[in-house]
Amino acid sequence: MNLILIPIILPIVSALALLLISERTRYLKELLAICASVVSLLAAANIFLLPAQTVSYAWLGSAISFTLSTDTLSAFLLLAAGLFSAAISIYSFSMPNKGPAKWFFFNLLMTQAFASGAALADNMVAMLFFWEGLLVFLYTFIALSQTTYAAKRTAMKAFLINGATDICLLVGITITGYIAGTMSMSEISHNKLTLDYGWSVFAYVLLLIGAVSKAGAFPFHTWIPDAATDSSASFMAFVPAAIDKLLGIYFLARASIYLFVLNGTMQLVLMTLGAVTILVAVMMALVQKDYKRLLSYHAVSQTGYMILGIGTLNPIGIAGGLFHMINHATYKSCLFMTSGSVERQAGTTDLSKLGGLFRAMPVTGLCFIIAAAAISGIAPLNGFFSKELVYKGTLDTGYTIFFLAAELGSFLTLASFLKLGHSVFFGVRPENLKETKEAPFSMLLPMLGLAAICVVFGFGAQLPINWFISPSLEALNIRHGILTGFHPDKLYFLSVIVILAAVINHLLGLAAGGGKADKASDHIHYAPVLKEAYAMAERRVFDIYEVGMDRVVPAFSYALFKVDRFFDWVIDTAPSGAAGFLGNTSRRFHTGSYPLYMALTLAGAIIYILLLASNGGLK
Amino acid sequence: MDKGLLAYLLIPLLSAVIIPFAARTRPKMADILANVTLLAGLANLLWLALRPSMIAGGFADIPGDGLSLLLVAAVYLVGLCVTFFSAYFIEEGLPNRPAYYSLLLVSVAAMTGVVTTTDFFTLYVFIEVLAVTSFALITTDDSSAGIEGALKYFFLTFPASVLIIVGIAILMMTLGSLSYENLRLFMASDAPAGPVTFASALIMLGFIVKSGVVPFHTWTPDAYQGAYAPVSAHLAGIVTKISGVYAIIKLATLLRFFDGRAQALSEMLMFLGMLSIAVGALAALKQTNFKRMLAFSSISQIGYIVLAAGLGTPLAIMGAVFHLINHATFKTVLFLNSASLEKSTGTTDMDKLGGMEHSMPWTSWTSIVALLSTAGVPPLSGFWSKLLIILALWESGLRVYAVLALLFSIVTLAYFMMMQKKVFFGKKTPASERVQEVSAPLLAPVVLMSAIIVALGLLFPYFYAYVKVVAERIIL
Amino acid sequence: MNIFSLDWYLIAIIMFVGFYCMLASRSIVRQLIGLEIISKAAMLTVISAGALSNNLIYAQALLITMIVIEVVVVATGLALLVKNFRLHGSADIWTLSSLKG
Amino acid sequence: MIYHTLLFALAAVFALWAVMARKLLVSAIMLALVSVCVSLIFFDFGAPWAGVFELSVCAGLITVLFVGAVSLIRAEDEKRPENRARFYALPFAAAIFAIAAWFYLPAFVEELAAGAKIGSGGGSIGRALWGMRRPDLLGQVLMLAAGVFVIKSVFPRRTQSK
Repeated sequence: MNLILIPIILPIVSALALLLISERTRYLKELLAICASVVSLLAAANIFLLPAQTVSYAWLGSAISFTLSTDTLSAFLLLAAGLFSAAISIYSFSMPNKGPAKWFFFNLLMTQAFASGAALADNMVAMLFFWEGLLVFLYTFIALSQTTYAAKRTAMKAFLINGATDICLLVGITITGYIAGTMSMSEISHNKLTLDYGWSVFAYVLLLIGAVSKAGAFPFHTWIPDAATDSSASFMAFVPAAIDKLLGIYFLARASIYLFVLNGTMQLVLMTLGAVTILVAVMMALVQKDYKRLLSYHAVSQTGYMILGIGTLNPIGIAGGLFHMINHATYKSCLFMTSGSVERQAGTTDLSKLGGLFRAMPVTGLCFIIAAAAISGIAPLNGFFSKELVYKGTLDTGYTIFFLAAELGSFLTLASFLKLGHSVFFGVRPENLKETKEAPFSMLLPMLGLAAICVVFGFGAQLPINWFISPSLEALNIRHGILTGFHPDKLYFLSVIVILAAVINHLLGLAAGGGKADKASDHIHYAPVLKEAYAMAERRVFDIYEVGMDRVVPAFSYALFKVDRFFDWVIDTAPSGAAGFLGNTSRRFHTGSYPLYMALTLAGAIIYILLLASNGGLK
Repeated sequence: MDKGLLAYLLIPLLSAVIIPFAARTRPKMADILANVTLLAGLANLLWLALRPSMIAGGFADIPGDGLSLLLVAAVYLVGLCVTFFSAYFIEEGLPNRPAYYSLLLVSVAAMTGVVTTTDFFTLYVFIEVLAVTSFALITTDDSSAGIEGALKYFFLTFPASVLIIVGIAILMMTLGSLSYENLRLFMASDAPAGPVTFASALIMLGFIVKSGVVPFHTWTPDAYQGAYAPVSAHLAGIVTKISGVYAIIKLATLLRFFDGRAQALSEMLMFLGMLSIAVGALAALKQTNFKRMLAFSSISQIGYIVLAAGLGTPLAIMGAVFHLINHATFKTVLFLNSASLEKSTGTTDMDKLGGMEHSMPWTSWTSIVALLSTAGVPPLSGFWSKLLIILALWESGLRVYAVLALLFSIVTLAYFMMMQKKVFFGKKTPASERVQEVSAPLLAPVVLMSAIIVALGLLFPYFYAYVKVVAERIIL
Repeated sequence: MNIFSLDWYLIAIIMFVGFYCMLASRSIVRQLIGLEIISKAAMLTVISAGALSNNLIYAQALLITMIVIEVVVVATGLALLVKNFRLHGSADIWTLSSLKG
Repeated sequence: MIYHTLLFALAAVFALWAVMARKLLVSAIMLALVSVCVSLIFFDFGAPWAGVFELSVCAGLITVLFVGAVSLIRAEDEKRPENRARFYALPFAAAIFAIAAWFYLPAFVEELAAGAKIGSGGGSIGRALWGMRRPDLLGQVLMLAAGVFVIKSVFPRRTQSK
């Protein structure tokens, strides 16, 4: 068996094997899942170190081949997916609120396998196959993570949003393949498509929708905050924080750089999308009162930076986008893990009920601080460097407005994390949390590992850039100059200013909120204009899914219902009515009366004889 | 008359004559003799048809046209099932027990005569014998419904005999002979066929009445419903098929419908077949009595055979013959199971039955196999025969008939589903509350028949070889 | 009109009478009489056809068999009649309509 | 010629009478007379064997059977007489049929007769039965056996009579 297939096949086989294990066994399922994910991580590392190779199986003749290719970008993705899968499976070992262990690990391994497949697939149809597989497991992951009705509802919401956009992707891929004459991405890249005519623009927009929706960007993000409250922290740390971002941004990069040559308009569209995502999501994040929900809005917001980075279309920006992708996965995964730990130990994620936990949970707190600092772009952690690259790329395009938006986003991010950290880990500890203890080792280990990666990628930013980002850009056929290094230019000072502003804002908020850390953002929340906007957002006026479900879908479904009734009538009621009528007629006819039967028999015989004698008769 | 198969007629007759004497002191002897006779005959037939050299030779050495052999086997099989079932079903005190077995054996002998003869008048004679035995068999249990069914059967089908005689008279006059071979040669020649065709049409009409094709079907449900329970299986399974449908198929091949020499008759036959399918299926939809519903379903299934016979192409004849065999198997299962239900619950009213699946699993599941085969669900045998028929219709350009046949096949499925839901699944009713499965000997025939249904379906390619030989021989 | 067609014309009338009897009569005995009448008519067709085609011997051979059959059929019919009379106390076939639907 | 047609007409008249007779006994006797006419027709055609069989079996045996059955049910039958109107309509119906058939039937029958195939006509009845119609004899045996068993089945010897 080829080495490439191990990260795909092994998790699937293990996941199926998991289903056979009795529910009563302890630790066996967990250990099997950890082993499978660690082994596939090792296999992924091995693949990454080997030179690029291709495995191809004929599938549906020669037109659609099942081709897996490990160019450096794909291998990097594979490695990342393996890493997060291993981390989350270790983390989930003693995580209670994740639903039935069997199904949790089944979904986890399946998601990993399909994500690996999607990352490796060179043929777009094969990629779509894996992509749609992820959709299925996204649904089961959420639906089985809790037994509540809300979990099912959110699962359906996620499924419908992603399903709709996946259909866009399907159509986009079909059109792209039709225009290019091939489904192989590497073949298309030799002769990239341009956006000169309508069909290719249409195809690209559809691919874009598919990609950014997977990444969870505005306006397809609305299921993520719901999932944060209705499913487990493990799920949040794995799928929306890591896997979805990795794949979405990966395919966005593939589509925008590898398959198509974009023009200025499309660049502007992408950057606007990124900036709007950053601001809208971070504004929402700022006022959240729930640990996981706040984090989930940041998961959306950070996607904006990546899209912004890719949208700059210059090497530095793209490098920033990809670097931010892996960094974000690292620290956001870590943050969700801390939220899971707090939830497990303190029993709640409501900010107003938490406080002063640093003393009780020092390791968790430390990891939180590192990851929060990283996400806020505080030097010299990894988030700082990737954001720097994105800023630089943005400035290079000449659209300063996007740079300012990104900086504003950065400011608000830091502000919200100040609020979050303050209200969870510092301040006064409530009475009922006096007994709180540190989370178990199996939960701390992956957290520490990810936090360590944040630090290492920050201090040694050269390392990931040389090892991962630069080869990835080469895989995308981009020539680039020096990407790294600490730029002691005005950008650095600007970031320091942003940090200071955020701290001042936090202090102001504290003062306005009467010293309560969880109310530190209320002065923004209830600011004159924003108040109404937030109120509308809380009524979900901006959530196209909810609006659609409330307004459009009922009317549409009513119309469909009427159409369905009609067809039902045509194929069901009418025939069964007719059959019933004929059957009853027959029952009334067969009265058991002998003369009637005799008359029928004789009449039939006479007609038969007359017809044959006159018609075919004696000719 | 086929000399090689004469023994299959004579031995049951002999046995039938012996039974009243043998059973004078010990009534059980009647059961044993009848069963042994039929079992021996069946074993002999199986050896004749299924010995390895015969299979290896592609059935090239079967005696006669092969159809006779096949149908004699079917007659013996159903006869054996019914006698075996009766041996354990029949009430101890029934006074006419030896006569009952004698009549069954005479009816088997008569059916053997029907399928082995090569002459129209002899065919008529045997069919009259068969009819006479059937009337007495129907009234075996002295029930009010039985005598009603028998009387209706008697008076509504005997005018058909007269029609057959008139047809035979005209045939004798215009053909100079009554043998099949002469008719076949005559139809193959170029002589003007008008009077001969008219004579054949009259004979055909007689057999149409006797096989219960709409609009001559009115006696069928009454006779089947009123008949003594195992007899209704005998009647529906084989008697009416041999006494009517067999002759229709035979005439259809002799008249060479595929040549278009008897176009009007062919079209008439197909129309009546389609009418039967439709009326039978629609009437079955609203029935409440298990046996009566099966009777209407039988009318519908006979419609398929008549439709195929009316088409007359080799493929259609093959389908018709195969459907005849299948009909014998699945209708026997269903009627025997209805007898079991009647014995256990005391009723065949579907409104009073329910949830039998739990209390009588064997009966229920064999019934369901037979029902699905009747409705033509793959891979059971009924599917293949219906497929052949519909294919033949489609190939001959009779698209409307093909589509209608398919459609009413779905209606068949619909009423059987309804019936299954009422009787076998669903909630238990008071009548079926304390019901036990019937004893193993009563189940043995239906299990055997169900196995044959499944086997014929699964091993269809092998069986197809045989049926193909038969169809080629009787057509060419 | 030749003698043969006149014969058959009269046979047809006899047959009509027989069928009319079967259609109109309530009594099982009359039903049987009607049946007898039409089978007599059928016999006449056989002998007439035999005479026309100069095949009388053959026709006689058939007729003898038919007469035997007829006896047994009538005996069966009368046996059913008697049985019905015992069970229902009447010989009226029109009242037999318990099997229906 | 006249005698021949007269016999046919007589058979038709007796048949009509048999159907229309008020009493079943008269019907049975009229049926016997129809049989006698038919057997005379057989003799007239030159078919003595068939005539003898018809005269002895149908006119004799069957009439006896009928008379026996009628005497069994007569008492009950006379309590509930049939509606006679249907039978009074028979002559009119037969007349209408006769007139209608007069126009079509003879022509049709002549057309049928035109296709007749004239046989050799020789041989004896014994040889015809044994030589050509041997399976029918088997059928007759079977029929008689069936008849015996039918009677045995319908009228079983009651061992423990009620």
